[in-house]
Amino acid sequence: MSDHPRFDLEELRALIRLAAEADIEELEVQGAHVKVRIKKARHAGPAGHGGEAPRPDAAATPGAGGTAVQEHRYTPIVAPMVGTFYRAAKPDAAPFVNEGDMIEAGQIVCVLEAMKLFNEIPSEVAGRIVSILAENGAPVEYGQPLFLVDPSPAA
Amino acid sequence: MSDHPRFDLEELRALIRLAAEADIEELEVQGAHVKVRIKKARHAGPAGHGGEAPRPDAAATPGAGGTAVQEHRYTPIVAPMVGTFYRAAKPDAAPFVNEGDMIEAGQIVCVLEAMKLFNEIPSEVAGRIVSILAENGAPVEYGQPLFLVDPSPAA
Amino acid sequence: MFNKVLIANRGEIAVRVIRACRDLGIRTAAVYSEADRDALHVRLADEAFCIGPPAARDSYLHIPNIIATAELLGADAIHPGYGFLAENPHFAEICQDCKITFIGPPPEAIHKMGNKAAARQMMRKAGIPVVPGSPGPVRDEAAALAVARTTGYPLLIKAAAGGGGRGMRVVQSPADLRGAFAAAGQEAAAAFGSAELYIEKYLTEPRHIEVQILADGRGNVVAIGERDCSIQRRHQKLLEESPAVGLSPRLRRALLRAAVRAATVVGYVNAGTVEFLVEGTNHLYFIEMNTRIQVEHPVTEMVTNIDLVKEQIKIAAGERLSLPREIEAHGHAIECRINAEDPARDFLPSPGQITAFIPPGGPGIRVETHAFTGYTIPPYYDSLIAKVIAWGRDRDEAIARMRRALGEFDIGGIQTTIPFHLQVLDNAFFRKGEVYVNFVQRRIDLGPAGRPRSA
Amino acid sequence: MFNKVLIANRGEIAVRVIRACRDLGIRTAAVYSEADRDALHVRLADEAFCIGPPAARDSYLHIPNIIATAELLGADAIHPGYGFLAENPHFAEICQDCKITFIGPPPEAIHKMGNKAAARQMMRKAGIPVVPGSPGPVRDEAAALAVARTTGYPLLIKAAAGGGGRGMRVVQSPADLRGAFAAAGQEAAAAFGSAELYIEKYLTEPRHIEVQILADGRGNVVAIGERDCSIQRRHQKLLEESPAVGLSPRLRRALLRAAVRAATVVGYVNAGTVEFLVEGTNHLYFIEMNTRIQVEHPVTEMVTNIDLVKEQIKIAAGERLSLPREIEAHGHAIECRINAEDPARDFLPSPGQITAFIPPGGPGIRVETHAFTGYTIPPYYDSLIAKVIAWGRDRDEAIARMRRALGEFDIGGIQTTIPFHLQVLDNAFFRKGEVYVNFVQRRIDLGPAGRPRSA
Repeated sequence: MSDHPRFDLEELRALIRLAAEADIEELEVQGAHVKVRIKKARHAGPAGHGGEAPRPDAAATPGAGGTAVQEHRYTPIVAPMVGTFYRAAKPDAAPFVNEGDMIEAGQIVCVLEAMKLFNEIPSEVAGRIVSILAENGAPVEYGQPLFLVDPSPAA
Repeated sequence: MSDHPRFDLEELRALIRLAAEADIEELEVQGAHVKVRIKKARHAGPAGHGGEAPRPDAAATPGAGGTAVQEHRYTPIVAPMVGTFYRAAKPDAAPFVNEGDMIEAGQIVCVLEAMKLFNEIPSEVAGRIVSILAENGAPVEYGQPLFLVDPSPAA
Repeated sequence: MFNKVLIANRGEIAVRVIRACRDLGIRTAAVYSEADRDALHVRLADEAFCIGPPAARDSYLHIPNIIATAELLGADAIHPGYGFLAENPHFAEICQDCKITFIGPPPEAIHKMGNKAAARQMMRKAGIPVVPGSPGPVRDEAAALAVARTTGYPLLIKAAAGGGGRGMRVVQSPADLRGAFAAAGQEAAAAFGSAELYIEKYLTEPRHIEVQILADGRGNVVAIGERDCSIQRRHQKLLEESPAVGLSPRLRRALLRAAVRAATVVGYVNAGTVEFLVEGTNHLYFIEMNTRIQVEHPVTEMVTNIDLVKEQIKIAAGERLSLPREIEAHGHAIECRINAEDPARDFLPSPGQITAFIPPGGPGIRVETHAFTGYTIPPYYDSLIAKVIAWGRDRDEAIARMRRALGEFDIGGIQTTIPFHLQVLDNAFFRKGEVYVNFVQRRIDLGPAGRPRSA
Repeated sequence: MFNKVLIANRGEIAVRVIRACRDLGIRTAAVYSEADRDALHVRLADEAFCIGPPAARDSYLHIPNIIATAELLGADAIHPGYGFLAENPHFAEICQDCKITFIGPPPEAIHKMGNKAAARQMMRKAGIPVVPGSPGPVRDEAAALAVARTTGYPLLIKAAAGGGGRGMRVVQSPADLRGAFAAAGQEAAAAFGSAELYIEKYLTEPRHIEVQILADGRGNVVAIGERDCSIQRRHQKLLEESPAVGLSPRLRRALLRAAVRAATVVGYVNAGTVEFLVEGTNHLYFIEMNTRIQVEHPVTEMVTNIDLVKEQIKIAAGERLSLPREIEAHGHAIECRINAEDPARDFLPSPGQITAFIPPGGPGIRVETHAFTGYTIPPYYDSLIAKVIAWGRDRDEAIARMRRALGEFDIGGIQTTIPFHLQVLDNAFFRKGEVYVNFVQRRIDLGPAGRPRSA
């Protein structure tokens, strides 16, 4: 447009977002032609704005809560195919696994029925079944989490 | 567009909106010719956010910063109507004002011709004409900046 | 043909006119208020000029700035759209004086049809039935009582200069007449600058049916089919269709003939709409003529394949109408006006930013809109944000397609009238074609049921 | 009628099929890959089920997951759209075995038309002209040279199992034949798993004209008009129109008759397209039959007002065709395929996020798209992001409307084929209707001129 240094709004917006997400108070950027300084507001009250801007600061605060970090280590066993989820090989048989069970990698945890075929589904991880996420007899999508596994339980 | 350092109202408006939407308190942008600092008003209550941007608080912050306030004191004289911009009363007459001229509030600075009528346009501010933003004989929109005035020149 | 047309309007109709100009190879100049800087009509036009602050009286109604813009940009014609200056005879005259073609009827025709009472008298003299009532403006309560003796009760008090339901009252008995008359007069004076009122017989379940006409000023006046606009709320049209369902061929012919006669009598040129109330299977009554393009013109376009805005421009440029005398309608078309209003809260305006906007598409669907993702609806103007028009080989197919289109129309950030329309489309009486001007009041529950439902 | 239809596809055609189901009051189940989680067809369907990772072979081509999903969700029919499994006779058979209706032709018809060389032989036996060439697959170079003596040069080598230009070579002389034959065979083997080739006379300036047919399996086979798809680039259609401009009524009748005959011979049921090359004003040659709905089906819908996808579903549900034997086309329709490709850089795919998306609207414009503001085009599938269809009372009006629509179509963040289409629409030869399959190559400069211009 012109050869004058223009304020690039897109860049500014990106900078502001950066500042907001990084949870910093002041950001100063100086180029050949442009100098930008961003200073964040300190709100005492609740965060509630209409827009998008900064994330709830608590989420990014690392040392905040012990239990929150725990959850993240759980690994899901997901459906590798579309099918009906069965916890047991037959209607009257015992379930392959129950909550709290220790499993090994390669151990069958359920069957998925598709097109009249029963497909045994092995776990890819070892650990303890923390929870069973799908209901017996329910249709499951590709990639749907079926079990939550704690791969390093206090053994 | 022109080789005058233009004070782009659109850009300024966008900057203010940006500052208002993002959760920041101060925004300072400095280019080769222009330096803008926007500081958000601290309202006690949550009242303010409806969507309309806040007024340029920087302009309303009098004793805030030394140099930053400087540039922001330029005031545009805008077209109060649609018309053809003429710097002189007649083609062979001298222009009402030139760059560098001191003007008083109420002084005629140009005429706008519309529907065969010549409308004399007075300045609403006193000061020095810093730059003339419209070309002689050019059609101007409503609200288009015609002159930039420094209201408190070193007299 | 014109070189450049200035569009003295905003919103979807400004976009619509730009499209017609494009199709004709004419350059376009948009005007806009400071509130419409980012509007679609500003983006789409070849040029755009800011003409004033947000308030319409200082921008879209500001004649000097609009005329000056036309002159500055070298526009040789102005299309006024609807609303704003479209039915202002003074504006049409000024255009004439400035040698700018006003794309619309001559000022005299606008003027004659603008005074509703005078128009009624003129039509009655021309042999077109009007709703029984006062022959002209009614001076005072005494005169009103005298007229009421000939019309009977219930009767309707209307503002002579009015429209859109303001200055209007239904009166059930002589006892109510006095108060209603005074109140309507005040309202009319406030809204239109004239307290003149007239009185009409109140029809119980009339349908609102209007006829689109085109006249080229060379003796050709053609009726382009009818529209049923009975689905109204407080005299505001919400859903329109063409053809009018269940109309006998005889009554339809009578309507078209009356419309052509009305236009001829008033020396009409360009596109116009003659509005009638229809009672039962035999009775038609002229109510008024709108001397401009209507919001609901697309339903007529869909069943006739005539581009009415293109025809307006061609007529204004002096071209002869090249349409057959008898226009055949094919299929059925319905239009739903999507307003930024909350039907669950008494149609409260819902301006603000549109955070998501995915318009419907597919077979039989046409969308007229100026909205887009990220667009902020300014609070200064009307609340129409989109018109969805569905065409089908028959009314059932048009309804099915409209339901599908409204069901998939994704508008985020604001409330719209879509849930209301879905409710109408699902109503058994509507589906049977039993419509009349108080349909919404009688048949549609606007309580919490008006809230969005899954289609 | 079906209770629930599963749509085994994605993109605009999945949206298109959902719309047809809605119009018929049928529930819809979408399937999607992990790359399409936020896709429009997922949002619009009544239900949606993830069937695999992004790669098509593991999701949209993964028959067990698709069939399992149909069974799990209780879908009684599957619509395959186009591409993916649409012309896979094995898939159609499995559907049959699983008691799920495949909305398309019987597996045998797909199979018979799938082998292009065999289809050609069958058609020739049925008295339909085919391009002179080898009666069947050509074994080796010696056999190729023998065939060439009957067809003359230039000639065309084609993959028997192929399509879309792969495994295809134009040969100018006997000297070139040997190398071209080997290269085409390798390419065919790599692309289609079969190195079988056949040879055809190369037609110099033929037009690609195809006929839409509908057959209900009860003896009714109807030709629904023709489409000219000559505007191609590397055998990929880019712009299609109906009717084919300048076609003599005699040749048109011959095309429609040949198409009906082709469908009848193969025992065809449902919607299909018989493709021909047309040379001069008299010669038509069958090239292949596509046993599915085509990308370009909307141009036929616009000039006939027949919803072809609805007809597909109704036929599959066992309904009898309720169309007249002779379908009359009214007006003219053009479709432009808007691909996420950069015409200025040799049509390089341009996937990514669409930052702005304002589709065109107004009279005569229909848009078929699955894109919206904020949508990210995954790099795994084809680059079609929208189809714009313009209808006009004549070809000139359709062209004017298409130019207007493409001019206002605002797509941000990616490159599209819109500038290419505007260039075609402005080309004087195109405007005169002088189109043929090498039109783009000969008449359109795809250099820097292919960059966006102001419309």
